[in-house]
Amino acid sequence: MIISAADFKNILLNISDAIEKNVNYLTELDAEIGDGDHGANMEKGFKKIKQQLLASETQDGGEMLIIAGKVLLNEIGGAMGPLYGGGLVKAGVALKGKSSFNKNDILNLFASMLESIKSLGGAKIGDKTMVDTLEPFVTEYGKAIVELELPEAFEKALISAKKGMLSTKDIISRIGRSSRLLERSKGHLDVGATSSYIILESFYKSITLLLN
Amino acid sequence: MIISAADFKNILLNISDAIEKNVNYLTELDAEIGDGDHGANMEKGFKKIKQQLLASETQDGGEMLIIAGKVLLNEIGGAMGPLYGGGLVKAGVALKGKSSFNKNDILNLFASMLESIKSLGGAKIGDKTMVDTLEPFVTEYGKAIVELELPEAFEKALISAKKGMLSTKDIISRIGRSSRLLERSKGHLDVGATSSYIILESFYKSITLLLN
Amino acid sequence: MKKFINDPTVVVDEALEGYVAAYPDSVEVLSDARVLVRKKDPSFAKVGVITGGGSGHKPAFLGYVGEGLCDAAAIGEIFAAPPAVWIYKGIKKINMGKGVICLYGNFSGDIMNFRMAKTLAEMEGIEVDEVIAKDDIASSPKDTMENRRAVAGEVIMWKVGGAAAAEGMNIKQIKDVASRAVFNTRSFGVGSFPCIIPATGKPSFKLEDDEIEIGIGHHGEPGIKKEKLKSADEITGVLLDAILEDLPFKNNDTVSVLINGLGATPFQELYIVNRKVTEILQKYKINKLITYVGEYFTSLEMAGFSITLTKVDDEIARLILAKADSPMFKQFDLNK
Amino acid sequence: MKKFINDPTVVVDEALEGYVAAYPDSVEVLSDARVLVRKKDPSFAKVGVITGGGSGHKPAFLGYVGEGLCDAAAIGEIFAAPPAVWIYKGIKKINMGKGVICLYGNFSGDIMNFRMAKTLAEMEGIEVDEVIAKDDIASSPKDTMENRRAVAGEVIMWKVGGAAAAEGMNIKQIKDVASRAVFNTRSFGVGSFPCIIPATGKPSFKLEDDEIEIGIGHHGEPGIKKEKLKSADEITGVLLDAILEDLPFKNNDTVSVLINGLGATPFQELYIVNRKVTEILQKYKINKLITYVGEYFTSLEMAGFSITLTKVDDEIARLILAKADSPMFKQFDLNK
Ligand SMILES: Nc1ncnc2c1ncn2[C@@H]1O[C@H](COP(=O)(O)OP(=O)(O)O)[C@@H](O)[C@H]1O
Ligand SMILES: Nc1ncnc2c1ncn2[C@@H]1O[C@H](COP(=O)(O)OP(=O)(O)O)[C@@H](O)[C@H]1O
Ligand SMILES: [Mg+2]
Ligand SMILES: [Mg+2]
Ligand SMILES: [Mg+2]
Ligand SMILES: [Mg+2]
Repeated sequence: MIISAADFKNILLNISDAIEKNVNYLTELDAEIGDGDHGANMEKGFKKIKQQLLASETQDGGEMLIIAGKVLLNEIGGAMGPLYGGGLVKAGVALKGKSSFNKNDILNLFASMLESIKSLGGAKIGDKTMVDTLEPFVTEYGKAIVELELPEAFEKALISAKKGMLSTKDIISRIGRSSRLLERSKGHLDVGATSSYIILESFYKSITLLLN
Repeated sequence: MIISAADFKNILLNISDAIEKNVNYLTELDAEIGDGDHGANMEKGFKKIKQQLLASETQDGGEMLIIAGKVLLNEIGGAMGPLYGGGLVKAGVALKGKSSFNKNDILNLFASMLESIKSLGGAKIGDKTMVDTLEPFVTEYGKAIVELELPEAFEKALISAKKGMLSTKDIISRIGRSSRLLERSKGHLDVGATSSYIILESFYKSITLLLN
Repeated sequence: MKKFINDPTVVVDEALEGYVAAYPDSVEVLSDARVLVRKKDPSFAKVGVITGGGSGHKPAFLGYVGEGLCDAAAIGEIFAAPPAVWIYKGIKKINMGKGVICLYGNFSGDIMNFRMAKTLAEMEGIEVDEVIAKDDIASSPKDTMENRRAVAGEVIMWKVGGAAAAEGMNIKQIKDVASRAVFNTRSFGVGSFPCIIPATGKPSFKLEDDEIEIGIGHHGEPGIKKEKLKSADEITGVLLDAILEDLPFKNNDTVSVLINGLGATPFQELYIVNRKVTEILQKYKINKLITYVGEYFTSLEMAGFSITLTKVDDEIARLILAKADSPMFKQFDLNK
Repeated sequence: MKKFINDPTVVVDEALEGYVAAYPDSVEVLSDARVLVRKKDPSFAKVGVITGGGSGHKPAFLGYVGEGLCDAAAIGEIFAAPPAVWIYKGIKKINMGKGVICLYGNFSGDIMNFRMAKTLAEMEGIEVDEVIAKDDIASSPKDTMENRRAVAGEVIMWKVGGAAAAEGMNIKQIKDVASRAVFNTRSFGVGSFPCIIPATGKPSFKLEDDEIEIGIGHHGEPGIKKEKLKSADEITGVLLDAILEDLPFKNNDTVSVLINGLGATPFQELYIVNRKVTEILQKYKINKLITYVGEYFTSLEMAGFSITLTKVDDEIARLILAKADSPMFKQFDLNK
């Protein structure tokens, strides 16, 4: 499977819609052990990403990612600005110049993003952050594409991502706001892990739609 | 009927108790169209009056009134300090030196008090203040003692006082905090008129107890 | 009621103790009356300035005892005027032979106690005069403006009267200029949540979840009407239009602006209000001398705000811009 | 939610507009980034001081842009760190060739954005360094105090760092003394009512009618434990004992005291707290350099307060007592 630039843009636009649909859920999750703003932050960011992507005529998928990342870096702030924003810019730089994407490019995208997030935020698996969703995804996807096609590999990796996201429920947070709660952070999903999963899941749904 | 100094002191002490019993009622009334502090003010004042009277050995009823008035003037503030306090001091000055009281002395007491309240606060009947209770009382009592004994005259005057107090319910306030409400002050009893009635009523109850 | 207090009956005393403990070099309390006075004497004998009133309005009244402001404040119980004898003792303490001016708000309890205090002081040969703030346009129509109660406009009266005394004006001059400031000051406010009086533990008034009270008083006294909550811009428009009409304020007038939070309203909202106030004043070509935004005269934890405009002439402007230094109101000399 | 706002999504912008409208001679906003900067340049080229963070903490952060304090503040959304690019633009604006020091609080969002901004600025040859406040003892045990979040102690960091820059110290000297102030600062707070974030309209946490949260964070983050409401003296004792033990503060130490209201708690209650703080410090023979009581770092309309103690040496004392002049934090020079 090869994703065209136009389809790639749609994938990104669909992610914006998926975030918007889940704003309240994200807000509630963040309110449990954080400060309750994750939903609003993400909504604000991804609405602007949508606007800017729709206004852009670029056929360069890397540029699309940079546009999206810069929106977050320039306007959103919070933890999400540098983490998602820096991650998207990094992924965009990695894919710069490409107007179609095979399964390896998609690995490159998420691996670059993960690397940026880990190096900036310093989180490791088990710290109760988005890394708990993204790292299992990248690891599993990297293994899976050796034998499987993009959609099947993505599906398999998404299952690992979901497991990772769900695992954050039982973890005592070690990073970010919620880490201040110590034991009291247990029993709640991490909101960043959740929004990362929503992004991956939306990506996957868009792919399956492309297949039909 | 002649009231002795000891009985007079008890009358004053009973008034303190009557005020204490009605603190919540006075607070609620004041909250409706005032600032909700009349109960607390009166309680604070009359508790101290009780203490000071119990600590004093004076047999001079005028002095007792001055003691009570000074407590309010020195410690209570609000509208009640100068109105009730100044009134009690004025009444005390009028009765200075007396250790027993006939019906004329009681007229002198309340008339002096009323005069002080009216001249300081500038209220007239119908302004929705304590004057609406006290002035009908003094007028009626003054008339009644020409033919009746103290208790009977007091009883008759108390009925006028009650009518006066109740009349404040339909009045649009023209003085004090509640006057700012214009029409909205209608439909609520005036709290100062009410505390004045409580004082008179307690006075009357003490007299009837003396008779038995 | 969830308050950080000990015994509700000594809230005012304990808060005063804590205030003096915070600023022991600036202020002290008289030994035999609950009156806060400046600790350092002014550099020359000037007219003494005293204020006072009920508690629960922090930083009023005690926060305005300082250089270029008041020399003393008599501190009543929550929302109740201080006793006459205390005020009298305060007057005696701050009299430097030039007399004392009483600057307070139009509440009958305060009037009666200040007037009795004045009588007591005059009997001892102390010259005493008074100016009474009556800035709240919601509390009485213009034809009976003498009945209006005071709200945050008192702050402007203290600023002007206090600076006038600090300049060395005599009692009559101070009375003149402070009266003129009062006469040219208009306030109008709105409330959205009640305060809770510690002694009773009960809310001072009730409002529905989407209701506000236009023209609320500083003790939770009901205002002109209850209304549905509107946008900040709309509410500001309603309040400011009424204020502008009342004096009236006109093109090319210069005004000081005071946006006062009642206690629980976040500063952020006060600035949103000021944004609209600025816009409207620009529309009418009214100049701003200075803007105060913050909590200058609160009502415990009541939510809401008021807008106060004072039309200034050159003299009032100079006095408003003069230096002031109390623990809670500091202003560098802006006339330089 | 009963707030005096227009559109919840532009609350921060409109409040900032209203702030600048109130103090147009003191501050302005950059044209291409939400960064508030001092309008008047300092009289000589000095190290620039920048802070920033989420909104909803008025007077922080914007109220601390002024003489002897910060030169700029990057303003994030309610409770969210400002974007890196804004901070970077602020740094560029206030750099006078002597470099810029970033003074902010220990929140991961702020750290990541400030660090990215630092990288961007360093790439252009601007010297940038940082000091991060971590004063809240409730947020992590002493052996992991590097993880502690910042609360009102940031104010002391700004006061010290800002005065150091105003004195003409170089970036390393400022970093040293501000770090020492941070290291010697301890805070501990309590919350009794939540705040409501305008964007969501929901309370930031839940408490029973008689419950308080010991160790609450400045964004409503849960603290150490929920407890039944106690007397002001008892709560103050619990908070202050923990603070005194943590550094530890000892006999004959000199400290600055900051009692900070979170927004809705009446000043009166803060003074009742200060009364007890003073008593306890006297018991331990700890000297007070200066006491600040008021709202220095709020959390919208949250109710509650925090106590902050800073152990001072001669240099820190001098810097704390130095002149400061921002629209919301004015202090006459107390070293004279
Ligand atoms: N250092 C970090 N590394 C990775 N992820 C982080 C880090 N800090 C925070 N996060 C993620 O950010 C999420 C919170 O995002 P958000 O609520 O938008 O920011 P904030 O915590 O500033 O309010 C957390 O759930 C966590 O997944
Ligand atoms: N000028 C006045 N003359 C007579 N009575 C007055 C006057 N002003 C107030 N009052 C009385 O005082 C009562 C209110 O008392 P209180 O609540 O203790 O004082 P405040 O109004 O200062 O809170 C009113 O109900 C009214 O009867
Ligand atoms: Mg969050
Ligand atoms: Mg009352
Ligand atoms: Mg009262
Ligand atoms: Mg946040």
